[in-house]
Amino acid sequence: MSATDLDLTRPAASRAAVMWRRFRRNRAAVLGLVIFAAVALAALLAGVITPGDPLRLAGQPLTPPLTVAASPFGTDQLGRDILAGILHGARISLLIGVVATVISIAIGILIGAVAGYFGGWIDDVLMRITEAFQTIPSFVLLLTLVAIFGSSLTSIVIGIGVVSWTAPARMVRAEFMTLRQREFVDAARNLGVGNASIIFREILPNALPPVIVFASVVMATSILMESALAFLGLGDANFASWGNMIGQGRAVLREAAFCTVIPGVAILLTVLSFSLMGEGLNDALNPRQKK
Amino acid sequence: MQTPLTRLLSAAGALALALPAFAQETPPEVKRGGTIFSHIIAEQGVLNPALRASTGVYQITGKMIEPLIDKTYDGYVGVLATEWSSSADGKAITFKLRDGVRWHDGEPFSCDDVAYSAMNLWKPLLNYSSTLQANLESVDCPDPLTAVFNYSHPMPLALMVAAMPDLGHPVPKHLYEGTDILKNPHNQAPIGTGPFKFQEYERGQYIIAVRNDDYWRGKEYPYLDRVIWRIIPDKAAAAAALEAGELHESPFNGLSMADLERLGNDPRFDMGTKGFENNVAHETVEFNLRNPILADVRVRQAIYHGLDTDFAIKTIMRGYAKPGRGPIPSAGGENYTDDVPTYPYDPAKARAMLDEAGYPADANGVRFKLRHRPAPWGEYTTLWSQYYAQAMKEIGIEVELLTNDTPGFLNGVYRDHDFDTANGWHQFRSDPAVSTTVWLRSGAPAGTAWSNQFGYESAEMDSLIDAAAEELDPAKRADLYHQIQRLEMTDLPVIFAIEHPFIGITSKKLINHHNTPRWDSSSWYDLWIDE
Amino acid sequence: MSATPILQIEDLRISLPAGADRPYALEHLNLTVNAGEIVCLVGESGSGKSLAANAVMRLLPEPRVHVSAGRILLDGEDVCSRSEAEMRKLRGDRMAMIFQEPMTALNPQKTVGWQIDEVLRLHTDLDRKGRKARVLEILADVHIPDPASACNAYPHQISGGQRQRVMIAMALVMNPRLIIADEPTTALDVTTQKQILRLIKEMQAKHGTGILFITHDFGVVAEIADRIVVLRLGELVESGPADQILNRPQHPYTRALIAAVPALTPPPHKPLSDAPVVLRASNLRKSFAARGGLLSGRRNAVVAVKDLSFALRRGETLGVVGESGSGKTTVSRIVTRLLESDSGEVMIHDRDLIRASRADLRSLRKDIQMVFQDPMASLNPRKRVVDLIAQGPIVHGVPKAEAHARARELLELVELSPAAADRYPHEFSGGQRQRIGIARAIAMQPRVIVADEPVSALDVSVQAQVLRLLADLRDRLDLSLLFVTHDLRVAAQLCDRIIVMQKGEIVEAGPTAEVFAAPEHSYTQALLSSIPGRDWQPPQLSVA
Amino acid sequence: MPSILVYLLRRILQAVPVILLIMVGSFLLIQLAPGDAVDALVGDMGGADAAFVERMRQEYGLDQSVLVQLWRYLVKLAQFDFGWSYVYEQPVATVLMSRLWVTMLLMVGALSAAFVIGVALGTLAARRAYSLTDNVISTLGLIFYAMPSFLLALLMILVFSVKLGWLPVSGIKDIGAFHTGWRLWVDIARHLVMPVAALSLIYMAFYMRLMRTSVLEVMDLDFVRTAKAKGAGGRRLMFHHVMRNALMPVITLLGLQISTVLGGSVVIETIFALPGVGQLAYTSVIKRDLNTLMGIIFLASIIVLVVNIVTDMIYAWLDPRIELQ
Repeated sequence: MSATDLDLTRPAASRAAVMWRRFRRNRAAVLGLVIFAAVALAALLAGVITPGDPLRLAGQPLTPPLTVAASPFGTDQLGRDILAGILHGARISLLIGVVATVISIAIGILIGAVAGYFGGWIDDVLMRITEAFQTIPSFVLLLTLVAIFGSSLTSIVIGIGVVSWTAPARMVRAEFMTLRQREFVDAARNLGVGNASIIFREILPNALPPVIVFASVVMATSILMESALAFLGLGDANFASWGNMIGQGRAVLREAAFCTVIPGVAILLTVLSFSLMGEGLNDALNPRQKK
Repeated sequence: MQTPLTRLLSAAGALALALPAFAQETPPEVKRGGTIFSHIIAEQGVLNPALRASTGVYQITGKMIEPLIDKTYDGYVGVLATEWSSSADGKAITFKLRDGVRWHDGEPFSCDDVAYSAMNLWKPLLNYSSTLQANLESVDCPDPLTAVFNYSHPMPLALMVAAMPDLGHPVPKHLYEGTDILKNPHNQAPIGTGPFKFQEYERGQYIIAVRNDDYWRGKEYPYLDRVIWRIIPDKAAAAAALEAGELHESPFNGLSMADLERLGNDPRFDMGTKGFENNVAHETVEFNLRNPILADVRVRQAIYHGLDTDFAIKTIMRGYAKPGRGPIPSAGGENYTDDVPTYPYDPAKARAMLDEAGYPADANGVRFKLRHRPAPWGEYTTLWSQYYAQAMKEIGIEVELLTNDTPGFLNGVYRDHDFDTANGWHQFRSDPAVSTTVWLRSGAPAGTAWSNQFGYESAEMDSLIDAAAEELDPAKRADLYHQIQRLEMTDLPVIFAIEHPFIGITSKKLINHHNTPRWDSSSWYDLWIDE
Repeated sequence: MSATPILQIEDLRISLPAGADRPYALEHLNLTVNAGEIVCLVGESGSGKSLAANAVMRLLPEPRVHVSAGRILLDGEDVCSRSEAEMRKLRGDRMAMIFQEPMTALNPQKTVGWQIDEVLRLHTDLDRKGRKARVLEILADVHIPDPASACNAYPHQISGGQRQRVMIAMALVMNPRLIIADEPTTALDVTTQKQILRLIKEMQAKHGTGILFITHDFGVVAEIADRIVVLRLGELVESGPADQILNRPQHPYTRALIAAVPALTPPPHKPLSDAPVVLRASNLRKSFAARGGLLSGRRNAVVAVKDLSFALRRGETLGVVGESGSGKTTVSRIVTRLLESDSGEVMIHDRDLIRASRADLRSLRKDIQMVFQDPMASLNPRKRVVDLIAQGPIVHGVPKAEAHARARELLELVELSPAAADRYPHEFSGGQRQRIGIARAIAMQPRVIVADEPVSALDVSVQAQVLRLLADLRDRLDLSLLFVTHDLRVAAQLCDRIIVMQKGEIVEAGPTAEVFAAPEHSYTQALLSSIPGRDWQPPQLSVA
Repeated sequence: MPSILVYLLRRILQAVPVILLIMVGSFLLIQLAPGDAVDALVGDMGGADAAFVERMRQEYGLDQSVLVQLWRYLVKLAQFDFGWSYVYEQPVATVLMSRLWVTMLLMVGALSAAFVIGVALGTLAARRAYSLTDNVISTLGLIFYAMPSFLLALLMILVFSVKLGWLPVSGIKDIGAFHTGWRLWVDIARHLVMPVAALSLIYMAFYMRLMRTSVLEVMDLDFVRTAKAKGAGGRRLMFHHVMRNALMPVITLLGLQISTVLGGSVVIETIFALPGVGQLAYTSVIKRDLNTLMGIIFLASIIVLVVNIVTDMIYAWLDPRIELQ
């Protein structure tokens, strides 16, 4: 029969290649990738372009941008170089974005997967806990955590992760509740595959794409949350972070708006790049959503 | 014992003379009426200066509740008291009270109110006053207008007088007696004798006080109809409000330095430190001597040499400050001296001293690391802590900043002593004995804020402090304080790096503003608005 | 009847967007529908039959998919040149459409009455009262029992058959010249399907409407078609009067399609009564309680299976037949213990599957494997074929290399190229995927295979191949088959014995041939008489 | 009618354990923070002596063990007594009530603006999918989303208050003007324009994007094709068939985000000096005003509960398939 022998002439394109092709089709996503690459490059090369401690005195305080060659973005009220702050701050922002996201997604996956897969009372208990976390305004909870553990970068990152897991958890749970009814899960159970293996090896890879897309949202919110904390003066003062720069630049907003606007634009672009890439990832990973 | 008494009496007399003089000085075209909008940065839970001694409280209650004595540029003048004197042994201080003063509810003011306030509020409930009045045994009222304070140990009259503007506010006995004082509703709706009467407190928004038509200084006072304080915690918002004409004045660094300087150049505003002389504070670097590195005085001195206070004054305080010379600020009057050891900025020397102390730099240029707790008291302290960290890096000390909120900071520093260095403010309260020397004396229980967190123990310092507290002769007293200053600048448990008054900004429409050294805490009876 | 046909499609071509697997969805389509005529457009998936229907209504997802050549004439007027506004006036008025899945085709948020009323509001000047009267009238026309209350019902509150009646009412309410019915009975149970087909014929006779009826099912075609047009991959292969196409098809494709239609003649009864029983289920019972905790209120439990017993002998195929809601799928899940039953036992070789411990269950699972309905959903899309097939043996301790080698052999057994091993499921067609599913089941070397509607998602021609493969493997490997299906034709072809289920109970059981020849229970009789085209005996055709 | 009451009662009973979990959890969590209300008070006053500190701890009951404090708190809470605010020296209920309306106005304003504009623009973008309009709207949405709200707030103050003088800088009303009646409300509205805009922008972006996707999805559904086949089109199709269905995920999101909005108001209220619950929450945390913070969390729980019930009811109203149970 002709149908039994499939036409295997078509070379099976690798998954990555297919996804890249779909991603690339979204021009905005490519723009996002470019911005993100620029931010990543800035983080990577911060030590090369602006060597030394970005917090050290680099020139006359409040030098406006484009007036002194050594500090093309100007200096803040303690004479710290803003360009150095932006470049080194990229490290902090990316670090916060990535680590906080990994934490929140990891917690979210664990809780969502267990709740969604097992259902019943386990689901009830986990969902009550999730609701409790969701009920307390996350920023207020974050403020409390920072009050408890201090404004160190570590506690801020963990804090952001801990207050942002509920949305991924609900999302993973919903995915699991749908996927656990799919026949391939029954098929695996029918083969005698254990629960843990079904959760993490069978269902999770299928539940991941929307979560990965959502991760770009979490990453963006993480950066915004850190900057809001720093804006209130609760950032970690040991590092040049964009939030810290805005928080302090605010005091000289009228006199030297560039101290606020430059890091503000940096945040805006970075968050924008995450969202744009998120859209592209959505195209790449969930092609059925867009015909 | 005669000299101080005479001088103080004459000061009181001067007020009596000054009163008509003031009236004459006031231009004839004084305009009556109008409302003043003043900025207050923090919400006040309690509007009772006999329960809460802080400028935030005085700023509001000063208009409604008057002290026994106030401080002017001409010295201490009587407000609710007219004369004061001390017994020879210094154990009894007598106040003559002003006649014809009535509380806002119409009841007459008398010695009963003073005695009640002193025994039931000042001594047990008022912060700092508890220390000041620790030895107060009773207050006698030989007649309704005479109050005699009896002490078990000698109480220097100068100390008592200097403390009274802040810690000497009587409240009406008839409204407090028999109630739970801390929950008395008048703590939020004060009844006083001042030129303005409390009208309304809208939480988080504003407080309104209106003219007291029955003010003891005469029917012509006050000139204003109304004072409204707007609560704006955000400095940038306050700056914009001031600029938009929604505020007339913002005291106590209520705006950021940048905005103060910018608006100071605006012809519509007066900006400066005038009127804040009584509220001087130090930016500090505080050491934990329990750390063996910092226990070495050479290290502490080297750190002082590593600090470019002039740079910090210029960038952080925009020049509105001067280098500190120990625990007593230059505003401290006769108790102040500048004859003390100093540690000018000299990073090379600082490095050499650190080398000598046995802390050479490693391959990365780092000698040792310090965990630093910056106080969250706003712009100055935050920037100063960051400057400190930068400056230390230059001399090879790595500083890690451990940022916390107020309770976290106070706990870390004062209760747990979990810090190597810290920075914050120290506010000078008229006399070193009120709150300054407590800081340097050993033996305070752990956990009390602004008590010796350094682990600094010096028998010499302790005995100097104790002696000064009971010394009745002003000259000898001053000399003891000079010794204390010198000893502190030698032992250096804390660096009083920069001395700065507060800065205020005021619309030029206000006439007679900032005409006393604690103007924003004063009653504003002579303030008027030209519009 | 008027001289001009109601619908004339001339040389129609529909273009697909660049990058699709072919440039045109449809080419050179010629078709005529006259008044009072039912024209069946027949084809398998991908033939372009639905696009043709949408093109007539001008409901193609333009501009990506669009008519690029040809004409569509409605009553002699070209539809393609109309503006969108003019089209809106035509749609629902002069031509109407009935869709496959009445549940999704009706707006869930609006009442039935509102949705029919909307047509009247769009196309008539009737006042509220007049419209209401007309809605009730048309609902009565399509034999909705209580039109007044049906009016206020939401789509989810009425049965599937009723919903399709509502759809028909909505299509008929303006007495259109043309109705396009796109697989209108595919989603329905046979008994309902029969009623709906009867209704369509009745309405058509009454109003003289022209109907373009799209279907893949030759049984349905035999039931109602006047004329037939057969499509394959966008091309018209054959058209003509029903009798001619059904009984004397010319084109090889048509012939193959018709040959693949399972005949209603059951296989001869195999004497199996002496073969050992491999699986014995007794007194199975399952009810579904509404989910809820302490505070969330109770709902009455729904009994899905009550007191069910049967035995399956070695080498035997036992069919479980029933309509939706009969509990047949629940049976397949309980027997494999994918669902916990409330009581009863399932004995496989003297071991009770229902009460087996975790460890025992694991080893028991080897003996009873399953083939699932949806070949897409039952294969994990993230796993390669070889991993899918080898997964079971690996879980049960077979070394990975050995399991993989065996998996590749199995691919051959199910007539797939060994090269398929390293591909992912989405690269295969539906029939191929089902073969992979079968290979996965066989890899465990089970005694019993439970097949839950394994061919219902497949095209007719593929269906036949998969059924043949199953029968073949059963015989070669001496397997027993529990075959769950709603399709009596399929059951007739494969099963030695059948159980007919209704509402969780067995109403009739026996050798397939006997049940088909002389059904005893009235429900079985109804089922059998509802099989579409049961009077049409597909011709014995030789397929090239 | 009684069935809806039974439903409400059941929802409230279901919420009790969650709220209890929240309250106990938060109480214990806050206790982990270093320092207490008295420390904060002392910090505010610029210092106090040991005797004063001890006296205040006793007064506030902070000298007791955590479990005793928790038990006392829960007993009071059961009688709907939220305790005493250490910072404001008032009953917590009074403190909350005087600020709740500001936050409610801010939140309701921001969410309705975000919802209405977001849904409208999202629908428009979906109707003109992949056109220039869509690109402009989608790009705007992304920028709105990426714009830190405080940065926007600062820029708006600079432009609209300082440069143009159109809108008041801060506060909830014109203090000292003593407006009454409708003038007061106009005044309040003027004060809320910028805070509402700053707070709503990110949610507007959320709803816009979600609505666009949702409309596109619904437009692909069968019943929309049915409606088209009936001859419906244009606005009628959008309004009756597409939007109502497409709104469902947006409403779900709205319900889920309510507490996030409350959190977002912290920064906005601080910048615009609005005397609301957000600012209060921030102050309560840094001043360890335990009772007030607990009161806010309780209030947030109630708001979330109410909003969830309301969204479920809207859901049931929009989709007759869903029964309230």
